[in-house]
Amino acid sequence: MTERKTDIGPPHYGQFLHPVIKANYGKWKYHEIIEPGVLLHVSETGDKIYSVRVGSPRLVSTDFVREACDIADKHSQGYFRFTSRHNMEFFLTDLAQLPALKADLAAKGLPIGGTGHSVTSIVHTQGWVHCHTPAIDASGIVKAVMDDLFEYFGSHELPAQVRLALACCLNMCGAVHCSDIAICGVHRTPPKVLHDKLRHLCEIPTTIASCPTGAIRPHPDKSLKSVIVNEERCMYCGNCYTMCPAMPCFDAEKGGIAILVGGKVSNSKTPPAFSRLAIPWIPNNPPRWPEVVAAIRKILTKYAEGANKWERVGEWIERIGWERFFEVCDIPFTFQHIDDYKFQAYDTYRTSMHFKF
Amino acid sequence: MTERKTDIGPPHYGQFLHPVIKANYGKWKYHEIIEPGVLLHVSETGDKIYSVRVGSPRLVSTDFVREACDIADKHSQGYFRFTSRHNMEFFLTDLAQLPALKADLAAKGLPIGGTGHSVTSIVHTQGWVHCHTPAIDASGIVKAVMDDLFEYFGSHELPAQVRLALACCLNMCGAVHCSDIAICGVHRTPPKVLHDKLRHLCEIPTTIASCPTGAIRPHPDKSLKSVIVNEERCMYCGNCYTMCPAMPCFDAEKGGIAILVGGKVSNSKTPPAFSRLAIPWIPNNPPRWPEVVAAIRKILTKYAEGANKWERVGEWIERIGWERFFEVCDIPFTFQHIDDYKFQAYDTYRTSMHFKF
Amino acid sequence: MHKTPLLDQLESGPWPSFVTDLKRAAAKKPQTADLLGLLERSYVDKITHWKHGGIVGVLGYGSGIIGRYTDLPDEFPGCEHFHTIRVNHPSAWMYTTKALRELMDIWDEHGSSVLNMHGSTGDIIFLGTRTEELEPCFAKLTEKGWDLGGSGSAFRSPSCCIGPARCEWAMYDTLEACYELTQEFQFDLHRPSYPYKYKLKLSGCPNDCVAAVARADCSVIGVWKDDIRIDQSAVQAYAGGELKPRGGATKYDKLDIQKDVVELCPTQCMSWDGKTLKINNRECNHCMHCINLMPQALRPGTERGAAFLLGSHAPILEGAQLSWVIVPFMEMEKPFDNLKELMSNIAEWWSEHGKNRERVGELILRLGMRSLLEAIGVEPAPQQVRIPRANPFFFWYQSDFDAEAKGRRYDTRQGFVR
Amino acid sequence: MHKTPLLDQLESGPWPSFVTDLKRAAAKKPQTADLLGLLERSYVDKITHWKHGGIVGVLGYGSGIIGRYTDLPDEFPGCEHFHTIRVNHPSAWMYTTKALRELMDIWDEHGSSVLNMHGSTGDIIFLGTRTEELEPCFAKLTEKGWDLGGSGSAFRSPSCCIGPARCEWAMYDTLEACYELTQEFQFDLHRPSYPYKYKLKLSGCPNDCVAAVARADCSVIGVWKDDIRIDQSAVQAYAGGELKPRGGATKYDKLDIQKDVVELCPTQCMSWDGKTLKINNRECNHCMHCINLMPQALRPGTERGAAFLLGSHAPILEGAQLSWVIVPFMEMEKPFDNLKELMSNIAEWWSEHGKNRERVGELILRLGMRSLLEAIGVEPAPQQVRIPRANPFFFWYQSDFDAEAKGRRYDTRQGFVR
Ligand code: SRM
Ligand code: SRM
Ligand code: SRM
Ligand code: SRM
Ligand code: SF4
Ligand code: SF4
Ligand code: SF4
Ligand code: SF4
Ligand code: SF4
Ligand code: SF4
Ligand code: SF4
Ligand code: SF4
Repeated sequence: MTERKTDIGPPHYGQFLHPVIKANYGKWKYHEIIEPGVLLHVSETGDKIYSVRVGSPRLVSTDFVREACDIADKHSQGYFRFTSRHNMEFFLTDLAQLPALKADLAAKGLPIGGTGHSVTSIVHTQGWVHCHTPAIDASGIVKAVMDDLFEYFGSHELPAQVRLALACCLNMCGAVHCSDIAICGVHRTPPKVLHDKLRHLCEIPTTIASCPTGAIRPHPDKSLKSVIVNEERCMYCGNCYTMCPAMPCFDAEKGGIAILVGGKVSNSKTPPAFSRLAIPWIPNNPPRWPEVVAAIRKILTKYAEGANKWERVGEWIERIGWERFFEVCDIPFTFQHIDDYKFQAYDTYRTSMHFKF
Repeated sequence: MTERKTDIGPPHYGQFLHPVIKANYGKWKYHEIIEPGVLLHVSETGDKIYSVRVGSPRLVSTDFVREACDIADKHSQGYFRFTSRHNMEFFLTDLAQLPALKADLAAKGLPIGGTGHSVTSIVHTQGWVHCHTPAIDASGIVKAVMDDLFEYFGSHELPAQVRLALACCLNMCGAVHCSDIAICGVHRTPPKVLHDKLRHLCEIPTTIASCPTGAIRPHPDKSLKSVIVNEERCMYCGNCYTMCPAMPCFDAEKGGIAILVGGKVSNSKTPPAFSRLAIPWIPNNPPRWPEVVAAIRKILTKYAEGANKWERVGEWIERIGWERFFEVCDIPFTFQHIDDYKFQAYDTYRTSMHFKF
Repeated sequence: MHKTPLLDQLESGPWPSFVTDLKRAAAKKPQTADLLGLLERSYVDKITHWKHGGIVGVLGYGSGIIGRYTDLPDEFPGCEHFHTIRVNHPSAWMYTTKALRELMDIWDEHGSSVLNMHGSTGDIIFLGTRTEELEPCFAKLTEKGWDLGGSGSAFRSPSCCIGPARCEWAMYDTLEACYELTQEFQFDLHRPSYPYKYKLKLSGCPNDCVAAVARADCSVIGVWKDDIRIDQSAVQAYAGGELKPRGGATKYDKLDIQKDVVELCPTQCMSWDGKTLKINNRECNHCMHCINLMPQALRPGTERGAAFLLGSHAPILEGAQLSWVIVPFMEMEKPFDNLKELMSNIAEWWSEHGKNRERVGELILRLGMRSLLEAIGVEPAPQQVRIPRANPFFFWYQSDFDAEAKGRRYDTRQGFVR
Repeated sequence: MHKTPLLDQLESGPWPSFVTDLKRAAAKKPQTADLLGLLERSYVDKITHWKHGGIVGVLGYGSGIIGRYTDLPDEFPGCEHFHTIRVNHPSAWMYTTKALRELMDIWDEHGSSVLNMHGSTGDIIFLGTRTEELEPCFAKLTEKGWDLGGSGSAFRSPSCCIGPARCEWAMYDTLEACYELTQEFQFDLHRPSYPYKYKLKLSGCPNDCVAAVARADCSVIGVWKDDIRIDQSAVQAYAGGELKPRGGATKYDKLDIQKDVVELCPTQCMSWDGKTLKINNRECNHCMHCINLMPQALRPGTERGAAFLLGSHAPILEGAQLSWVIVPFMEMEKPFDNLKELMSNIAEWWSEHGKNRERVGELILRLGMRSLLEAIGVEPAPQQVRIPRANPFFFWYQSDFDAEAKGRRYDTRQGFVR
């Protein structure tokens, strides 16, 4: 066996660049979107490259990747890439090659789209496939929602791009906090302290420090070497469970899904913005989560109907006002919508007469 | 002596209403401003009332009030009022009476103005005349600033109304927190604990609780029955001194004046807004505070030059950007401008690429 | 008379001089002469010479008087005691000269002859008297129909804009409401029994001419629900320049209806084709801008009332706050029982939970809005928030689960339990 | 094979099915068949069946592996150990098929054959292997030129947008910067030594296609300083409809330059008279909107670099944050020493002061921005704040007074002391 290598880092990207990309690196002049999913980039040298964007479930098998490689070998000179939202992109140097590529993709059931004013792939997380804190599954909900919104993946019919993301718990690995529409798994039960396990598994000071609301205190019975939870102050974030496995907060029926809306990341027109709570809870209903699918379609449809050209979801809502958003989407406004989390609450007050009836 | 009366409350305003006002109560149709300081209100009945607005130092003698009464008796049928910003208003039923009123006011050195796009009277506080916590005087600075801005009191030359306010300490009795331009007295020395006095004068738990930053702790030497201040965490708010006179934080040289800008109260166009720190410190320089006067004139002038029609100071700054405001007003940007006060700081971050060089 | 070379420099200049005026009073009153001397000393030392007030007051009252003593009693004996008397002003600061002269006579007799017209909360502020003068002065005041204002951890003297007395935009009777509420809370005004001060200001419309939203825990601001009334011919007159913008309050000659009005409407709910001004009233947020610019063409609707906002105060303790919409619309009819009840309920919740020197706005931040809303029986409404929460850290109560179990979804509008 | 009636329902519908794909892998691998069975069980129970991971890893590394075990090892023995291996991806997720096939072979040999392309931080995520496979798998990976990504309280695998490789708007070489920085911080990437995770994302322009501002403690976003380059004839072509808005990304036929571009410019610094488009570049805030809509007519300037923003993260512990502008403009030239130094300095300050599991953004909130800026030698600049503070609660340091004493006013720009 060879000497053990460490800290070599990833391979240099240089060896993975398609020849046309390598030749025109840093020289691109402009782009066009020929049709949904098909980008054209034109270089100052006059060179052109076509990129074909293709959806993927992200949670895949090695065979899936090998099949993508087969396609790339056949159509894309053995190069391809993934996007920051987990789509694949194949490169063509001639538009005439497109029909053949399309045919092969169709044969594999792989959709083309995700560019421009579309719904592109949903950034998401592990869920029940591989994580220990989820309130919900990830891939299953994504599949159900994308099946429903499929028409929007391969078209440019929306007023602007719409970015969905899913996180299966409040850790928000899907970074749903800045998405046009965000799906977030939420627990609704305070942790049950398993005193017997806790004393062996957990460090008490770290466990106490993990609680954002200070709901955890040392157990008054010192001999137990455990903690107690002030359930009234617990908002089920699960952070104590992350630090201490003896504090599970799962409940099959009470767990569920919150929908947040109106976040964004780009600086185009308006600055980046957080997603805001639209629906505090929808039941967790596998295998196809019909209530979640319906809620998202409703919001997306109302947005598509109501938004001005170029308006992202959040820009649309800011223009019509949140009171109208809840009205047109027929979403009841609840105590949960009103921020009561420490310092953040302060800035969400309506401190003006600027409201509508 | 008659029986002791209590809890009778103030007299009913009904007895203080000018006859035309009484007759047209609730029936007013529209108003005009005939000239700076002179309002006309027209009733649905066709009745008219002219109101002449007159500046006052607010801090006055009984004789001053009697002289105002003389004027009201002569010109205003024995009625007059004060505004929410401490100006006086005399009532005329006929515009022909205006010149005579003007002459009498001029003789007393009382200016007419404060309406429309003017600088009206500065809401202010006690200062050295009557309070125990001020960092600065109130009436003196107001006099100096109003002398300088006098041209703007009696004219409508500004892009919009400009409201100034002054508070002599962070208690902000002048409610300067929402003014176009705010003058605020600031201390810059942590309290000196007078241990001998403290034990007799102050309740230790209340004193500790009074500190917003938690800088005060019980004195380690319990026998002293006093407190100590962690000077690094003290931001000189003076609240401990309010609760405990044994903790003075005055310093003749370090105390001074902060200028805040861009606040407003009305809902017109934009919602009410807090004033924001423009200049963290200007020396406290009686009797005429030339640096303060100059700083305010500079801001006002730059605003008058740069603002669009109808734009309040804060609306102007928001449009051009704070980076431009500091530039055009030639105000250095310092660490003090960056919020570091607990939960409020969070919302003042620049979390976007929306900035100018 | 003390020498006042620094203060003398404040006698020049066009703005009326408080120094000149104080000198008049000082000529008559030795204590006021001392006040001038003391003030001059502060101008030299750049430091205040007033000490903390001890507790002084009139019999049975815990408020209305601020005790004040100088730290230089030997040099300025007239200022040894120099207490403030807060006299509750009448609604909208309206007076007859007769009433004012009576007040001045009382103050000449019992105090320094120096006063503020008015204090920043609204009271008439008599500045400077001795402890032994308090009770006689109070007796004279009540005899003439006046009473003390608030101070300390009490209800404070409410104030209101001129409203229906002389303004076309008053959506309710601010003066009467101010009077009624002042009377209703007399006990709490004079006997500090709250965790901290509790202020009320009433503005007739969203222009908020008493700065209620910024300066009063309880901010009552008039608003209409129906359509802005438009006089199209007057709009034409503004467009043509026959009518002056903003009633003549500006240096601008004439309005560009499109640029000045339509494009600055914050909700973009107006349109103008050069002839007719249209407003999509459902989307109007009552900002007043268009009405302010064209007072003869536009008038608020006729279905009127007020919004109730809660919580504003200056920075002490945790930072300044603006008031928060609690009830977006309430009827405002005499005797304003709904407002009285609401304010009492709020004070009750606050008194129960508030810490010493914790304003009601701070308590809301500490306990959460739901705690207040449930206690006072107000339902959640999107008008209460500028924007819903961004964080996912929200609570569920048993009542929510109960509602859910009854098939009411998680919806607290339906599932609402007091 | 376990029965999976619920999961089977996710095989229909037009979006590619992960279930169908997992079944392919399950057919070859018993542990993956167990994974499917376990997942089906979660679909029935509506609860996860994964337990906390113990500490597992490869020799000398503290990160790159997430230990994972099922709570039903008897029923699903293949999932008893089911650890994650994070493989650091190449810049901009570019591959040759050759390299990918090699990776897939390794994973077929040593794991479940199930993976994520890619994980949310950017890594290639190999999902599911046994402890004893870790070391051999790692050896194979490094042999082929791959290394592990970050996990735990370590530097995390940086990622970047496609930038200069295929985008006309890249203001610096995102791919090279990503590679350079990944190499620079290899030690910290593999050996958790920070208070918590530390992420870096690099976007070539303010469109921020890797969501750097929201998802990375260190967010490096390209920007230009000089003028937007305008091709007026192309503007005409957009106005005339010959060129499609946003390069064809929409359903809209043609641009109304005034309405779609000029009026939506957030700084209102553009004008259009039907012939010429003008930009007051000094007031432009680089939002990209106009450029986005007319990629053939407008191009960013040529004086290029990046802004450095700091602090974003998801809601744990105190609520989500977006990154804050720290350095509005920095040169971005290979080997990016300035960026390396800045990031090291920040990490040093954070490591010194941060509590366990306190992200750097939270530490800034706790200690105040000045503490950071002074530690890393960055001067205060108005670009760092959206708006200055509203509260008057600010501190003064002795260095400020010293500067003042030297006649430098209170100005910390002049009086700035490291
Ligand atoms: C391939 C990719 C970068 C990568 O390295 O992987 C990419 C590529 C492009 N982006 Fe992007 N963006 C990519 C993720 C993003 C993200 C990140 C995200 O969604 O998580 C954002 C921020 C989203 C947000 O604001 O929430 C993003 C915001 C933009 C914008 C701003 C649009 C806006 O109105 O806010 C533009 C400009 C435009 O579309 O006109 C843009 C433009 C572009 C251009 C036109 C750049 C160019 O000239 O080549 C590329 C094609 C756009 C298209 O698909 O219509 N890209 N772009 C990413 C594709 C993701 C996908 O598979 O769907
Ligand atoms: C007399 C007074 C009310 C009272 O009961 O005392 C009053 C009276 C009027 N106000 Fe006011 N306002 C008065 C304090 C205020 C305040 C409070 C303050 O400044 O502390 C405000 C909020 C200021 C702020 O936003 O910071 C205020 C914001 C307005 C506005 C909104 C203007 C804006 O652009 O924001 C209007 C509408 C207008 O001017 O077109 C208005 C309009 C008016 C009108 C036109 C109402 C009417 O139809 O009669 C009155 C004459 C205005 C003028 O002077 O130009 N009034 N007005 C107050 C006079 C103060 C003074 O002596 O200078
Ligand atoms: C007299 C007056 C200033 C003036 O010159 O007009 C005043 C004077 C004092 N205020 Fe005030 N406040 C006065 C209106 C205000 C206002 C404005 C308002 O009511 O619209 C505010 C801001 C609004 C608010 O309530 O927050 C105000 C916020 C404060 C605070 C800070 C409260 C807070 O929550 O931030 C304090 C500190 C305290 O309560 O300990 C304070 C404390 C004080 C004390 C009692 C300080 C003290 O402990 O001695 C001052 C007594 C001075 C004296 O010798 O009489 N005063 N105070 C105002 C009352 C006159 C009146 O009754 O009409
Ligand atoms: C695999 C991945 C989700 C995915 O399906 O893609 C993931 C999975 C986990 N994340 Fe994450 N996070 C992943 C990207 C993220 C992101 C997105 C990003 O990096 O752009 C975030 C939000 C951004 C951020 O860093 O704040 C994220 C925020 C968290 C947090 C909350 C951190 C916070 O400050 O709010 C936790 C909780 C923790 O650290 O204890 C967490 C914890 C976890 C743990 C380690 C939970 C645990 O203790 O077991 C998950 C391990 C799952 C597993 O079995 O491997 N993960 N996590 C992502 C990493 C893959 C990769 O390396 O490429
Ligand atoms: S969001 Fe939560 S449950 Fe989902 S992968 Fe991340 S840590 Fe696990
Ligand atoms: S779930 Fe969150 S809020 Fe509840 S006890 Fe645990 S850490 Fe605290
Ligand atoms: S602002 Fe401060 S110093 Fe001035 S009157 Fe109010 S409490 Fe006194
Ligand atoms: S002045 Fe303010 S910050 Fe300083 S110790 Fe006193 S209460 Fe605390
Ligand atoms: S608040 Fe409204 S009603 Fe009251 S005086 Fe001002 S403009 Fe008139
Ligand atoms: S009141 Fe304000 S929001 Fe309503 S129509 Fe007029 S300008 Fe628009
Ligand atoms: S961030 Fe900018 S440079 Fe990078 S891919 Fe997106 S548009 Fe191009
Ligand atoms: S980049 Fe944005 S701010 Fe700059 S000119 Fe274009 S639209 Fe305006």
